[in-house]
Amino acid sequence: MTAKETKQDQRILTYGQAINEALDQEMARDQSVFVMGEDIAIYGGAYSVTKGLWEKYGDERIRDTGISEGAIVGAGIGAAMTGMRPVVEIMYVDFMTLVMDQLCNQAAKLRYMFGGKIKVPLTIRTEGGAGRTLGAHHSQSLESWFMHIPGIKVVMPATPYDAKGLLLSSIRDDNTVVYIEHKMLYNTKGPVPEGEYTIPIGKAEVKRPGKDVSVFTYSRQLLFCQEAAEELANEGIDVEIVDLRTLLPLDVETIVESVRKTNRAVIVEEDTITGGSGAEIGMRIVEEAFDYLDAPVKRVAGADVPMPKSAALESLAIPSKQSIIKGIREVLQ
Amino acid sequence: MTAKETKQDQRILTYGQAINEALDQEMARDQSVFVMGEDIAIYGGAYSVTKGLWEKYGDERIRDTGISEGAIVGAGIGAAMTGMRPVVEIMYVDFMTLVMDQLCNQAAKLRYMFGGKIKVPLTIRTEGGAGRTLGAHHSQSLESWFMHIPGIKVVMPATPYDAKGLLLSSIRDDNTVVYIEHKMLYNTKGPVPEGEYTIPIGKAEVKRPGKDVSVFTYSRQLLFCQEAAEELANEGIDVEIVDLRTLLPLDVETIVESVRKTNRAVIVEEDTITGGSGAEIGMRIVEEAFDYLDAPVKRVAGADVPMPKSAALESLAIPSKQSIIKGIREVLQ
Amino acid sequence: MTKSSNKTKTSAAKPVNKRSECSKEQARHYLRQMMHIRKFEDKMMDLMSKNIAQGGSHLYAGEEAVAVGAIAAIRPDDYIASTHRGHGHCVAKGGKLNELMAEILGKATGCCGGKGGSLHLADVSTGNLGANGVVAGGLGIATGAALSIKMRKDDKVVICFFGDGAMNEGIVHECMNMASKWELPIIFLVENNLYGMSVAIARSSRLEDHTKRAVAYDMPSSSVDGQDVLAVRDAVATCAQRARDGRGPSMLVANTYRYYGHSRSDPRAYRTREEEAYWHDRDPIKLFSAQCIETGILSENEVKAVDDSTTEDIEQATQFAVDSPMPEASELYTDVYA
Amino acid sequence: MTKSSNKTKTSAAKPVNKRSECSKEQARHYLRQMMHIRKFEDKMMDLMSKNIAQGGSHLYAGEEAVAVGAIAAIRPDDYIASTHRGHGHCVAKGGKLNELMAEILGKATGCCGGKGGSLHLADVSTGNLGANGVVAGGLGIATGAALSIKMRKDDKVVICFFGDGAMNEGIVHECMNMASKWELPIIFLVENNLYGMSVAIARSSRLEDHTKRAVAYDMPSSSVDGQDVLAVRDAVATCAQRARDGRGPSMLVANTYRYYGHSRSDPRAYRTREEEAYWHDRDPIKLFSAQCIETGILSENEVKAVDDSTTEDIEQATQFAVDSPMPEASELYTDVYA
Ligand SMILES: Cc1ncc(C[n+]2csc(CCOP(=O)(O)OP(=O)(O)O)c2C)c(N)n1
Ligand SMILES: Cc1ncc(C[n+]2csc(CCOP(=O)(O)OP(=O)(O)O)c2C)c(N)n1
Ligand SMILES: [Mg+2]
Ligand SMILES: [Mg+2]
Repeated sequence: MTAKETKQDQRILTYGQAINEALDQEMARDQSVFVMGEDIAIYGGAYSVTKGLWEKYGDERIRDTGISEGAIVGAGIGAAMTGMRPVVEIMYVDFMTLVMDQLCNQAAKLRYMFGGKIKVPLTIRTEGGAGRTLGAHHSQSLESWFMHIPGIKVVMPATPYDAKGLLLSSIRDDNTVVYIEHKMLYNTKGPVPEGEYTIPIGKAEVKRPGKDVSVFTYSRQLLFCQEAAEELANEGIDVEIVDLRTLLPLDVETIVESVRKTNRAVIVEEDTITGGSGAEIGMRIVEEAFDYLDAPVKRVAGADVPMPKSAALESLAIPSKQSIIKGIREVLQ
Repeated sequence: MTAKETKQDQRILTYGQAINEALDQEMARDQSVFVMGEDIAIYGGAYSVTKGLWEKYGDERIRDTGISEGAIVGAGIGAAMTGMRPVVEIMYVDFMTLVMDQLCNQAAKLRYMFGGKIKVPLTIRTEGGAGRTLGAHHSQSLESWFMHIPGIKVVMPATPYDAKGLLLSSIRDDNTVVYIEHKMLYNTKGPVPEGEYTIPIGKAEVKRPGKDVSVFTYSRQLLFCQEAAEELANEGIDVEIVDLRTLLPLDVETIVESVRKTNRAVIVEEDTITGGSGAEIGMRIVEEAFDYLDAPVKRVAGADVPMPKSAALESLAIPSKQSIIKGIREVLQ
Repeated sequence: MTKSSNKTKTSAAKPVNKRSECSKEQARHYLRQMMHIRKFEDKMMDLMSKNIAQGGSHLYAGEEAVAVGAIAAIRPDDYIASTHRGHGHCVAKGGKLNELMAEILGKATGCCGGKGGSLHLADVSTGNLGANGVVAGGLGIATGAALSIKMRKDDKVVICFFGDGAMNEGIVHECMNMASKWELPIIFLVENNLYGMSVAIARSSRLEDHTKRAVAYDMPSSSVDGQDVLAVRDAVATCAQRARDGRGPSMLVANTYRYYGHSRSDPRAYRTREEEAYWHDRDPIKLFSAQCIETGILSENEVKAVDDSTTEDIEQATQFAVDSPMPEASELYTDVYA
Repeated sequence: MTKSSNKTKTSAAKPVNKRSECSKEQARHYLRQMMHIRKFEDKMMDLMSKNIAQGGSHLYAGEEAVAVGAIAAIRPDDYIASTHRGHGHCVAKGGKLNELMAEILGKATGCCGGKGGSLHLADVSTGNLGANGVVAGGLGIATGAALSIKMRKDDKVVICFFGDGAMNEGIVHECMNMASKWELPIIFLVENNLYGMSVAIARSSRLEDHTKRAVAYDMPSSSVDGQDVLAVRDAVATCAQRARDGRGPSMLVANTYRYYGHSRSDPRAYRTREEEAYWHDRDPIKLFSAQCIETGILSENEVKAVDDSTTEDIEQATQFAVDSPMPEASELYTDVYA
């Protein structure tokens, strides 16, 4: 089934349901797949993503753990090295801080250190981003840390369709994949084919073709970018939106192709700006398409602050339709 | 004492001795300063940096801990919140992976979360970089992770002089500072004044003025850049070298000033390239000095691989005089 | 898995210890604090369901005797480190209701200027080293504060609150080892409400009795009925004395129960309604009120007076919080650095 | 601080257990492996001092009976997870001397193609899940391998080696709790050589007897004389049987000693020369050789033959390693991804 065909299938699911379905289908298909994490069994996950799986697959394959993030990822690695395909859940990306040794020193490096003799087909599902006024420990976007770890892959889907296809690809990938969901996307809806389908890791998608300016984004910010593009379309500004979908490896080819066409680039990320993903994306554009740029690459990103609780401040700390429009206008001047 | 005056003082110390002296002087001056970490007492530290301090200050202020990195930094935070100025040591920057929650979620955010009512004057000394063929767990450069944490500062001195002055500033700073030494610098020598002096955190220094191209670097790579500049000088290429010294906050002013003068920028970092510090530095240049650039900003950086053990591969995985020269030539074309 | 029926397993759910003593003033104080907390949390639930309070809030209702009893046993200048379920600790440590309520609503008048919220609620000027959104995130902070006290030859102590679920985090192990080795003045107070979110203790650990974990650190430990405010106070007082005397840390497990679900939408499928009823029967406020009246420390009218005034206090605090302004946009970038 | 004199405190340093039995073939095998390890390490020290071997190397000399005894008790298809002090584990698990030596020298012919080195030495094809440059870095891997075994209804076991110093890492706590709760087939084998780098156990923990830590996980634990290869073998065999029978994990503390300093330049100021002499007296190879001769399992000549052949083997391996080429530059970017 090609992506094109599947998109004609008009069954509508939420982002959360799409992920749930991917897990379910892959567990049914492959006995080596199992899920492990905190409150994923009877509770069904903090954002209900694993709902119903425990009832179907039981304690053996849907494993509630203690609150021990290091052991969750560590055991995932060991199981992955010895024949299983674990999908582990870290409840908030903020708690990935507790597993950076397991992720960066172990999962990412074991294959290389052992001369290619093992593989670590582990998927780490986690969830990030702001929008629910949960404050500084439950609202971060840390993807740029993960982008900086050679040996793993980083996937951040924005739509239900991509969420399912990319999760299936992640689980089937022979490498460790950090798959980051966004808390504000779980209830968003879109068409999702019933059958299995995969989306290649490392392929961006032009979600909206345009000729005046290229906007590169991923995860929830795609929605804000789409709103901004709609508004600008009324003024005759034709925005191209590229959903990166995968941050590592980055689809530099698609990025460069778009910049060569529009000659202007805006990167929109929720991550705090300094050292964020946008820095890397921007530098790739500078390195590969400098001569095509009619304006400096522009970053619209999170403010360099811990996420404030107050709704009044939280909304200012991340990009919005307005700040994206402002950023786009800037590169068009 | 100004930096200029102190530089006339020609007492020569190694980088390691300079750090040791800073610790010693600050402990003598301020009773709230103490040092805590693994093997720092009778052993004097894995790289002998704390040698002699335990004999002088005893178990109470030079505290050997168990192998518990989380508790070392965690307890440092708690002590810093309640009136002390701890200097904790994490033996290798590779093990900072074990303290990312303490660093990013606690040290960096507590002040903000509590509305500015507390401060965390903690210094975390650690040591990174390749060059001793120690393999993937003892050779990393993870500074770009730390740069991405609003609320902390990141200092990476390259010379004995800077090492002492910046460590004194770090300890006296009311914020958490990650102070990263380089294992290949400990035995390098340079002039270090005997008295106390501080170097402002957040100020880069032009270590070599030049007019043809700006090279931005820090830590050990400064030495390679200096060698490269010498060699290119023979060909009449005049390289300006800016030692960033502090990565967070970044001295954008000095960077931009240099680019405006030379119109060409090369960033040299040991860090693996994707998502490395060079991405942020490069994007700042693009954002603030795009119109002055005669060529794309060039990054000369570490290869996107775990550090290989073999000396034959390790030297290829990081920048060298040759690769820096090549990078400089590229932007001059 | 079967839903665990923890009521039978919890050895510490004993009747209120009649021998514990307290003065009339103390009794009124404990009762007032417990009622403040309960009403604060009930109000919070109400504000959440009306969407006036946004974001997560982990409510302390049911566990009041632990915070109130524990903090009654230490001095105002002693420290506590709190948790994600921290409202009760804040109130007991002397936080102002107005500012706490405003903080949870993200208002400029909140004790953290609206930047912290429920998960980071703390008036640090009261010696509260903060709630923490990271489970077991307070352990390092508390251990370091205790180290600081010891190094400065002060005689303060630290109470480090954390949950039964937090017990499985690695940092707990590291900090207990460090505190024990260095004989730090700290009390590791486990608020054992039988579940870490949805996971019953027996589902995440083979050993259900957390007091035995202290063996690994050669640290004394005991458990206490967490529904009995005086029992908690006295148990903590013993630990605190030990700490002040320079004899090091101890662990205390307070057995208790949270009334509300973990989050607003939690159907509490992991526990039985019988278990809940059992614990509601042992409500700490009911028990203590009855005890006060029975022993004559407070009259029924006096209890009623506390009840009425605390209701009033919460109403006022709510009004204050609701009426308070949001922080100015300029506040976004303040307080990042000192 | 006074230098600790650990010899008196170590209860497990008993005389070799005379009741343990082994066949002639086994005896020769154990002796050969222990001698291989010893000579491998002595050679390594030599190569380091000549700067032929670069980078760090944590040598296993003195601890041979632990790796050899432990691995003798399990099957070739069982797993081990090793440590930063991993050469001995690799040899005992069946790694090829040539390839191990070449790996430490960073050669293309090394078991990891020269990419791993001493700190990551492992021939994973022998069931060795790897040395680890991170102290306690193998705990998660080992626990996960045991989970994998259990889920696949296999009857393998995992030996997870780690040091006394590693015991204070948080991940140890998390993994032991998990392994115990899920009754995983794993043996937590603590190589207690009295120090974590320079820090004596008593300097980093109040509790010096690590076996008591197992109480926190409701897991059986015991200690064994780590200088007695047969005692180690038998103790591990008991744990392994338990694991294979589905009765879960156990902890075994093997008391032993490392001969060399932590690093090349370590003056070993943290321990006394008397303590060192005491342990050299209880050299595992000496003890076992004497026992074999005394009980008549091997003749003096047979022991000598093993001695000679192992010397020869190490010389050959060294030659192989020294003569081997460095990896090609093109290898830099291979093996990052599967
Ligand atoms: C490190 C971390 N992991 C997971 C969570 C999500 N979480 C919040 S509260 C909680 C349960 C905590 O249980 P316990 O320590 O018993 O405290 P209780 O909520 O019962 O008071 C979990 C898993 C978190 N906040 N931090
Ligand atoms: C996480 C981490 N912290 C610190 C180190 C540095 N280090 C290497 S070996 C060692 C001592 C380990 O002691 P132990 O576990 O007893 O093993 P031993 O060396 O005695 O065999 C230390 C501190 C490390 N490699 N990893
Ligand atoms: Mg609980
Ligand atoms: Mg040891």
